[in-house]
Amino acid sequence: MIEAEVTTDVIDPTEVLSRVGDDAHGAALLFVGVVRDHADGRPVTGMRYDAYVEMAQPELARIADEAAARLGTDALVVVHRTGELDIGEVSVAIAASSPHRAESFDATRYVIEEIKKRVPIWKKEHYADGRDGWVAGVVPPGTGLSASGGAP
Amino acid sequence: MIEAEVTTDVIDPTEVLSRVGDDAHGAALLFVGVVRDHADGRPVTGMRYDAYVEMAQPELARIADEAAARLGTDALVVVHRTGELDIGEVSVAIAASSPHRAESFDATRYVIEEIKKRVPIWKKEHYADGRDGWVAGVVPPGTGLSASGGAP
Amino acid sequence: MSISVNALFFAAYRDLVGTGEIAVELSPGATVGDLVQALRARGAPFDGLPEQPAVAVNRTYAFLDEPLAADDEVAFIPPVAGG
Amino acid sequence: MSISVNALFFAAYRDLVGTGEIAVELSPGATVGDLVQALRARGAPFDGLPEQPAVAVNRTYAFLDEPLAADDEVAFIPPVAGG
Repeated sequence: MIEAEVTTDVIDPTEVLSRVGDDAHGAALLFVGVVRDHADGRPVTGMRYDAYVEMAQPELARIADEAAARLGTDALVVVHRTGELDIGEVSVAIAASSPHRAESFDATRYVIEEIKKRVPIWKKEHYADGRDGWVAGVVPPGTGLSASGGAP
Repeated sequence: MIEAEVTTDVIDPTEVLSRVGDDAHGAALLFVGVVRDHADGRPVTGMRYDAYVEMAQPELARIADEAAARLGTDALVVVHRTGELDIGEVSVAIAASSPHRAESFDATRYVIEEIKKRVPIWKKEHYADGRDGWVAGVVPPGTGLSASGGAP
Repeated sequence: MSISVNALFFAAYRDLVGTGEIAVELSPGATVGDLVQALRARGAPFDGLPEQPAVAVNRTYAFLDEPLAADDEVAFIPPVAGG
Repeated sequence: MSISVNALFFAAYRDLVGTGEIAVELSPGATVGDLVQALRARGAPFDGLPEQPAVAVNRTYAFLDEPLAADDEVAFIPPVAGG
């Protein structure tokens, strides 16, 4: 069971974890990403997550499918939230379970790393001084000049 | 906050996770070890965990302290259960949180790997055919012939 | 004869151009790179877009030499920062 | 003059020797290895213990050449399998 969601609803990590697990599985892993109160030493009061939802949703599903196929887990759920989040609120939860622990660790880690590289989601930090700013991100692979390196 | 426990009580992973986390932490990780219904293809109906509790408890605490010191997290909780467990029951839960995700992943993984190498806990599998057997384990480091390799 | 494509802007790019979506007329056979050039040629604020932005065409990442067809959805994707 | 140490047996070793704990008299200056030899010399079931078992002395893992003192707690530790 592989599930991927982009949602504006509050994420309950326990509920996400409860969706994986199986009598044949000896390990389960839950990763929780949370809005923290600082960024590079600067106090942060909240975060806005924007997404290109129509693309973020299938991209997240693709990542989950890749993790399952490459890393050998058939129980993986990833939920990413968008909208305005307060400090301590959950932005992303990823749960996996597997017969042995390595697959769950690897699959969960793969999903969060790929999210950060490829899923069209952006965040704007709200600073304590009233300003805000987009968080510096990562240019997704498969974009820019063509693979052959020629000019467009 | 670093906590390590060996307990005969049922483990609630959500409660373990709730003990970590901090406004300055952007990541939390929860590993859950569960009794599974098979071992090397043989059906298993339950598992008994025995421990040398007076040593397992401090050894678990040492592992947690090492994870904190080496891998840079100051929020780590590990709880290991002993006694008779049914399929699907939680044998161990490890939670960590940290400003960034790498520390939580690394600390959690370190703790489960070291538990399996060093903590004096043993498990006896109950098979579907009514037999049972001790699970093959790992010889802890720092034992056997002396470090110099001489005979005792 | 020209084709019309839909350009979408997100996050910092949306803040920059002041809108999330505009239709752009291009010559048949135009590529993503041609679309970028056409937009930047409009001057401010569009000339603030990068010369080689990341884009997705119809919700799949694409290189700048990708040819466009009528009604394609071309999203300008600032560096992503999910998680 | 002799010293008495407490030998503890867990898991498979406990099943083997049929008890969790016995007191053993040893000569002063005896090592963990001497304790193992003394136990195995008792014959069955103690000769089923390994010649070089893992042990912990006073709840810390120890090599077989570790010298013992009166009232030491020497645990025979089968290969561990926690988690």
